[in-house]
Amino acid sequence: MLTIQGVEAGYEESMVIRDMNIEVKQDQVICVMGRNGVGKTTLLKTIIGILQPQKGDIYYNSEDITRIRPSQRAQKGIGYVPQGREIFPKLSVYENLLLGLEAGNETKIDKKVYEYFPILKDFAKRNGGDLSGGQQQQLAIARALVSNPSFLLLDEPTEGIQPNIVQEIQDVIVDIKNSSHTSMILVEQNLDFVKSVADYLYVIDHGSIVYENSIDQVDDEAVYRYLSV
Amino acid sequence: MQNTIYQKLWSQKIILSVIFLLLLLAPFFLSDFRLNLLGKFLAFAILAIGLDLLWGYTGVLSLGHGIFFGLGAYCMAMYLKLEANAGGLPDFMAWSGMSELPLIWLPFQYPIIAIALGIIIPAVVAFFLGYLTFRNRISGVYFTILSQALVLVVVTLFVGSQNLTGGTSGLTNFETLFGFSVNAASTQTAIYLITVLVLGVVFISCRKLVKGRFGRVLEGIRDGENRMRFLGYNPSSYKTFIYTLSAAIAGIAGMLFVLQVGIISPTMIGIIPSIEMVLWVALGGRGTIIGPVIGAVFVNAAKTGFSESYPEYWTYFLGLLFVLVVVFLPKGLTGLLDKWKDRRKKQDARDSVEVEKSYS
Amino acid sequence: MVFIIKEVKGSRIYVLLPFLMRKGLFGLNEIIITLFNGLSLGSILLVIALGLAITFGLMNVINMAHGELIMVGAYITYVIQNIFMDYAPAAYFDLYFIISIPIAMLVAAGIGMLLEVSLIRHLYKRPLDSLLATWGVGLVLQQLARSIFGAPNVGVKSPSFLSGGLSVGSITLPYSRLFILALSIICLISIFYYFYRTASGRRVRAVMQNRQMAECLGVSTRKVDMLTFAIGSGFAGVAGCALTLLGAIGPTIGTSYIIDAFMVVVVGGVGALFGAVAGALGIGIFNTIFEFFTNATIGKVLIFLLIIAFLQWRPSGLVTSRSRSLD
Amino acid sequence: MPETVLKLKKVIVDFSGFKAINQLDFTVQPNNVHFVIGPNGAGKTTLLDVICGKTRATNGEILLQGQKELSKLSENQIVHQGISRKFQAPSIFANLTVEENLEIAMKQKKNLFSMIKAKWTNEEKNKLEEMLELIGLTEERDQEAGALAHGQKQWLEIAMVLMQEPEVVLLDEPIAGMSKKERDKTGALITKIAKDRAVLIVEHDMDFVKEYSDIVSVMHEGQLLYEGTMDQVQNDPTVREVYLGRKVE
Amino acid sequence: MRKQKQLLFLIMLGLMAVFVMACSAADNAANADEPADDAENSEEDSGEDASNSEEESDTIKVGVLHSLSGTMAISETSVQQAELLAIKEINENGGVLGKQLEPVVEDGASDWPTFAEKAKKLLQQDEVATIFGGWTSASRKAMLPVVEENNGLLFYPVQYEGMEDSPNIFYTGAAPNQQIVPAVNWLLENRGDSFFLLGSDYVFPRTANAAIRAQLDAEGAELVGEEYTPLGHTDYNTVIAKIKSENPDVIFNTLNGDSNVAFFKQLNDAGITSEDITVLSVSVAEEEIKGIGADVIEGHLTSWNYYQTTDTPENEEFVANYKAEYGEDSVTADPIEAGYFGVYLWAKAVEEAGTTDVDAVKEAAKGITFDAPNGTVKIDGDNQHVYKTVRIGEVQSDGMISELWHSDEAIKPDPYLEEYDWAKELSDSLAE
Repeated sequence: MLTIQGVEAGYEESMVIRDMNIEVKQDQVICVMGRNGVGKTTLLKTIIGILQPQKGDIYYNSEDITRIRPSQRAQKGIGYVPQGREIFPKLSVYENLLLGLEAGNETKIDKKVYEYFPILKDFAKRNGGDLSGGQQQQLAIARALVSNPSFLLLDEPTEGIQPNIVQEIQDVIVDIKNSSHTSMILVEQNLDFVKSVADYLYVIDHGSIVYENSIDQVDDEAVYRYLSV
Repeated sequence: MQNTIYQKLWSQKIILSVIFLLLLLAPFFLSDFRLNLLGKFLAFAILAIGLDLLWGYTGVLSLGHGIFFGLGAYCMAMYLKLEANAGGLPDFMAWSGMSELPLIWLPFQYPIIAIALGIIIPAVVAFFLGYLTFRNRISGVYFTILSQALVLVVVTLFVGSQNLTGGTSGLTNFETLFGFSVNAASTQTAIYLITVLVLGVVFISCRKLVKGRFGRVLEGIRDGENRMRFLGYNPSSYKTFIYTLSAAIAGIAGMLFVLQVGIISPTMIGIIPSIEMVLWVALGGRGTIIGPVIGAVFVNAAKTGFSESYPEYWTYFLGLLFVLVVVFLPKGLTGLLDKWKDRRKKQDARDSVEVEKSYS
Repeated sequence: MVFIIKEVKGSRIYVLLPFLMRKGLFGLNEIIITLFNGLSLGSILLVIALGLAITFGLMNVINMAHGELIMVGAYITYVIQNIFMDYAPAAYFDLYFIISIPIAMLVAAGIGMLLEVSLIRHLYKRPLDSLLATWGVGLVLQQLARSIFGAPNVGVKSPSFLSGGLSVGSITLPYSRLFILALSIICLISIFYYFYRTASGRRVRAVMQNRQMAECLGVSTRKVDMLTFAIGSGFAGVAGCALTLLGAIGPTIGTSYIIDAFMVVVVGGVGALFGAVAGALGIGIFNTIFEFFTNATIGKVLIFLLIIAFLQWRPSGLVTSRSRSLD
Repeated sequence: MPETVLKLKKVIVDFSGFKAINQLDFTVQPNNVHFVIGPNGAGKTTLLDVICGKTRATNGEILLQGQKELSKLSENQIVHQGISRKFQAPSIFANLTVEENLEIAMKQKKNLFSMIKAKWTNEEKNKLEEMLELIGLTEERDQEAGALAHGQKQWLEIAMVLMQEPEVVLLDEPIAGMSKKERDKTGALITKIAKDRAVLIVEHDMDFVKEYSDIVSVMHEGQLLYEGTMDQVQNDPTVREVYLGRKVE
Repeated sequence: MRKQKQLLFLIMLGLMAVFVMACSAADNAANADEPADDAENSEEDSGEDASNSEEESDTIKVGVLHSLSGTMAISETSVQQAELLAIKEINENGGVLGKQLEPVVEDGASDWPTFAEKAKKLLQQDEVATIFGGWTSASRKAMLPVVEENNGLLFYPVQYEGMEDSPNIFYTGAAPNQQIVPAVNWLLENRGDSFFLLGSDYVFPRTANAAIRAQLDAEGAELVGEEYTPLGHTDYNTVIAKIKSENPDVIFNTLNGDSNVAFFKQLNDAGITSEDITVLSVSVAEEEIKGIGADVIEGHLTSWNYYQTTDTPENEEFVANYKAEYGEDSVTADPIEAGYFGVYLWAKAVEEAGTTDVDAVKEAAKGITFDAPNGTVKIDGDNQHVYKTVRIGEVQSDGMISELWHSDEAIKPDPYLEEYDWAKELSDSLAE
């Protein structure tokens, strides 16, 4: 479904990721792990198109999307939940959700989104910027879901938010995996959660893949070596 | 490496000296009228150098340099006007109801004071505006618009206080300068030569200023004002200084302008001329000292040429020129020259570079 | 000579004294008139500045050709008036003005769009350069108007329903002023409606707040930029239409308003529509008061000095909003 | 020489309600390579910001050499007190040559008029040569800095920091985006410069921290979580917990 | 990418070529006396051809210098057209001294230093026999030292504030005593004696109003207010408020250009019609009325020497010719007419003198007469102004002005108002 071939990308001259090869199949959930600053976010930014790779190609449904704009990628069904939420602070919660429809695949906000995150209905008229970090994260995920994407990029959805919401979010991600045909690339730090949702795991260090395996064969110690201090 | 740089400087020096010499010899092969025009262009070139110090090197765009030019010009014109009236009341004062010379005109009876004030007044005005804005870290677009508002204030004041400034008509009808007839061909040639010399002096001293460590600091402020703070500099004081300096240079240019054109009026210092001044720098090439000189002479020659040949259509040319230069030649004519030079150099070096790249 | 000086001063006192003595400084009528005039001037400034508040305020593009887009609006009104004169029955003549407002808006918006696509789009990262380039465009547009319509001013006959005024006691409030006041309110409401109640406006706000994220959600930021610029330009056209009620219509009409408009936006705070409203009214009222007690020249100088002093106090304008596009 | 070169006392940085740094006490000892690590949003970069004056402390004191209070000084004054900072993104001046970059960074009187008069002294020239030698850019001295490779830019910026002869050097992710070889070279450079001064570094790369650190501070939610040698840090359970997922079991 | 750059390069090259051409044209002109350039120049447009020196040519060059761009283009282009029309007519009738006139057109660009530069260029470079040009006093004052220094000639076609008589300028517009003084007299007799003076803030209104004040004082009339607004001012609400509270019988209007449009529109909107307060304007002619809109200015007064409706056979022909040349919609007006007959006056003086030599022409011009559209005009030998008939007119709904009153004969120009006792102090102070 998504193929990343020999991608090299970064900021100006500094390459953050090098020779990246990743393959995501239909309905598959891929997890990417690694410490801060190893290139996980750069990888997702390259997939959605914020960054142009210096080398390599990205194929989506066997179509080369390396050179098209992020908005076009979104219209092809790629949803993106960025690190730091990036919700629109001066738009209401409802408006933020409506913007999720811009990808053009749906015309109405799916009720399911409110089932996942009932708080968004209660706070519909509040400004996005007034929500707490955890609520913003829920909004960011909901915003990506309303367009019913066939491919979802999730960048550390549980980072820096209160534990009860972490649990809710994790439950939602598991439910998406189980109930819909959405493929995912999930960047996460928590191995236990990764194991509960992913089909396949990549570990990145210094911009390259240093470990990869199918989730049932993952060697915890090997992973910890790359994650811990 | 060192060697080639010296060679480069050497050849540059030769070219510049030749140009300078040609300018000095111009009275021999140009008619009085053309010489006068050229002199005017060179006065503009002086202003352009100052404006480029501010914009090209320090990154501050002023759309209000017309007023500094004007302040200098008015200072000189006031002296000339008093000289023409032999101590009597200038005509416009009489018909706007003054009976004696107003206080602020008194110092301008003395040429030395008039010339000094022609430099000091623009500098002081610039210092205050610069100090007040840069101190508050108002920069970029804000400063640019403020500088434009300043033009409006000054022009409105100049037009409004007719009894002091001659209103819209400005100051004109001069007769003598140090006892010589201002309009006589010989005086004009002398003024032309003075203009060339002043241009030379301004050129060399500004070049010296920017080629040294000071120039590096200015470029640093242009490219990263905040970074300079973390290197221990206070950009506000540098910006204020350069703004003041360029205003003083504009004042000098204004004085030379009046001597050669014989009139200064608010139309010459308003918004439109102020923007045109920026065009000279943009077209010549900002961030170099020779660029603005080329730009000022080139644009004004083109303007004169166009308007003489196509009086009805020349504004089209000017407008299009503006657009094309900004879009396609952000570095101006000198940038174009550099590009050619670079391309030739690169051609030579291409093979070796490619080999290197494949290994890195 | 003494004689004239006396008279000059005498005339000044002449103008002021009757107010102070005959009716008293704080006569109710004077207060009402001054307030109304200030409000009216403010609404004119607002109509002129609204377009800029969008292109300069929201997009951070300094469009020096904005004044010429105002000129386009004014000439469109003239053209439509002429068409009505030649082809429409006399009874319907007055309708021309109502019709020219949307047409002026569309034409100016079209030119704005063209400008964005061909020129400004390439200069977003060089705001000062876009200032210079658009100034060149303005110059060309001005000369174009001169070539098409001739150098002299052209006349637009105000529709009959806007001539005269509303009498309130001894005060007359001109209909044209009231109309512009209403127009500025309508423009404000429609801008508000567009930005806050339509999908397209929502996209614009999203792009201005977080360009990258909006793009990632499938919003074509290029289209939004183009549209936003076109809308800002369109309001310049509306302003041009309104100005035909008040003053001359000639090739240089734009230049006489453009700096005022920029000052309104700067005072109001770049990136804040509400600020533009406050800025316009503030400048309008202060200008009227200054002019009332001095004269037009001194009034103008005072208002500019006030603005510079004001910016010392609030360097980024009345309403500061951090929009991403300015970072 | 006093024991502590830099001392933060109960520093708070409040971004409209959000406390990026909360009641932080922090000390830096001379001649130490002092790393700061921690998860995203822990306040590491804010710590550097508040020391160098980019961000104002809402509360608290920052003392250099035990007596100089920095928190009220402007950015450029802090530099003259002896604190120099390298930012995360390379912020050299791309249009100036390598030599010119070092020239303006050099410790000297940086007010307007001394700068106009400024001329190269022999001492300064020697210092420049030394520095070029140290970062290995002698060959590239006349090249425009914008044309350098990424690693070279970072070294140039470190050199610019050193040219100011600071007592405390602040480095923000100096090895981000570097190749292995470049990382090693940078590490060696840092060890070398720490001989004469304190170096405070924010870094994510644990291998690098392990190899070159004298002392490591772990920050979490605007506070100091743990401080010690890298070995101690790695064996501390709270640190592990913070790093390996925040779901506290 | 590369293609784009090539295209760009070509465009730039083309531009530069245009430049070089323009500049070399200018340079050729610079070397006018070198015969080597002639061959090249003869290929150029004859209008620009600057190199033929007078002896060998069968044409006489005359300069036409008005603002074709900038704010003043609004008014000046029509005058320029009238002058070109006169030149064309003269050429069709065999020219002057048997030679064709060759107009050299320049753009003063509404910028006074440019007027000085272009005047210098016309006199020194093109060696024109005379210049027809200028509108604002400022432009005239800018050209004055140039024509005096180079002993050239300037025909200046617009009414102005007086207080000037340059030996090198012929003033074909009205002096104050041919427009303002009679207008004040007429108003005092017919419309009332409380006056409000409104003008743009520059030399003409300031000086004119100084004279009016003296005149009103002498006549015992009342001056209730005096206001000046910056040139180009567009908001007259506050001024109108002041006028309303003073409630004068008459507003004497010396506003210039665009401001008139704003003033009259806003005055009308304020509900003040000509029935309430009469406005007499001295800078509003038929052409300005087109821009103001006849409906808002209808019934107000003007004071000029000529209207399109002036009933003379010469005018009938002039209007017909002007419309034939510049379109049915175009109108004639006083400055247009003054520009037009100025050319004829000059041509007549040259014929009289038998040469284009400036001193000879000046001598010959003394007392010369011409049947202009406004009636017979005569050059005053002393001050080089012309005798003109004064006409007070009222604006009609069709934008034309109908004459209410005219002076019995052409009035002798008196730029310093020496004839009037009340102006003695004024003119004395200026004459020194």
